Amino acid sequence: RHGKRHGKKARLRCSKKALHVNFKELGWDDWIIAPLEYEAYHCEGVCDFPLRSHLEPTNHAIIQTLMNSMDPGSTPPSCCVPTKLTPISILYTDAGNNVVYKQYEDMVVESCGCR
Amino acid sequence: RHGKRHGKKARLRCSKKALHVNFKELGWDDWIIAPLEYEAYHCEGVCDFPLRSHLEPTNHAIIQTLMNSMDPGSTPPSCCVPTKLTPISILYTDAGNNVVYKQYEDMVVESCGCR
Amino acid sequence: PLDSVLHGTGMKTDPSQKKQEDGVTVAPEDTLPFLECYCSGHCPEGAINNTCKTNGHCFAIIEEDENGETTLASGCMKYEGSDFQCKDSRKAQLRRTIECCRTDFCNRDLQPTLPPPSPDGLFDGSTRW
Repeated sequence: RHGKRHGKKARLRCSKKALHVNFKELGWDDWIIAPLEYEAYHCEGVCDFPLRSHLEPTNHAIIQTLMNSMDPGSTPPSCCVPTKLTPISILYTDAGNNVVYKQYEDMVVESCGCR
Repeated sequence: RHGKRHGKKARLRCSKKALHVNFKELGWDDWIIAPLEYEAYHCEGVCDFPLRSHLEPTNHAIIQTLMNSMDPGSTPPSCCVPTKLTPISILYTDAGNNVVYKQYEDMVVESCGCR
Repeated sequence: PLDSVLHGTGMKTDPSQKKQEDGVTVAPEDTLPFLECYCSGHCPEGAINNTCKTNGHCFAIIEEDENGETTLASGCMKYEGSDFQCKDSRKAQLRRTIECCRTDFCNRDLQPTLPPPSPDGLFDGSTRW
């Protein structure tokens, strides 16, 4: 039976997870006007052999994953990180008390991969 | 005193470490002619606040690091991964028994960062 | 486009975004002069005389770890994200204060102080520019 693990929880493989960012909770509602919260997502999970194509592994990540499977103690696995990110725009008050609308790059995870 | 920790080993921050790859040990000397080993390096260490400029953090990595410092249990830290990689060329015998000299991209870590 | 709408309401797009003659907006971080800062605690590989370079800010940070040990460290912070890192979060679990500045080696003499522990265990970290 493909992919079924006998009773043991299947190890969580590298994938995109929720990460809700609340600027008010960060204490930034004294300078950020809007948005006061947004969904940033984050990447989490195991990068194990073989690294699937949707994880867009580099050759180095593939070699490191092989070395880790040979000797986990000496080489860490490759890491699950964002591979594509998108911007959001934020309306805020700057140090000179001007209201500014600025696009912040790389704020939202689009996809995750092993690097 | 700047940067001094009183006696305790400073936490290992994200940096480039050695990773010596031996194709013979991987059992690949049956198709790889040369090189039979090379230094690939790997990235390892903590990505903690504030993320220094040489770690080239994305805005998302900075936000995630801040969320982790607010609640380590709910948000993992950003991860120390290669940010610049370089190729190596390999001489090998292909399936048709031809000798081929090919450049493999992203085989050697040039620099590490937090993502 | 959005810019002209915003102009109409007295709001500005990011002032540091410079428009070249041919109308191409130059990303702010590409036009910023490089700064030299004092670094300790975690300097970049190959740093000479505890010096690092950045297009963003120099910083100094004092932080207390889980065992109550304090460390003062300093270094370079990239322009991108410095809005967030220099503001830090008052809700960080460990007590810390970061200070940022933008002239050569301005962080050498910064002496940030730890925020007072707040009663509910969360620290009212303060940040200063």
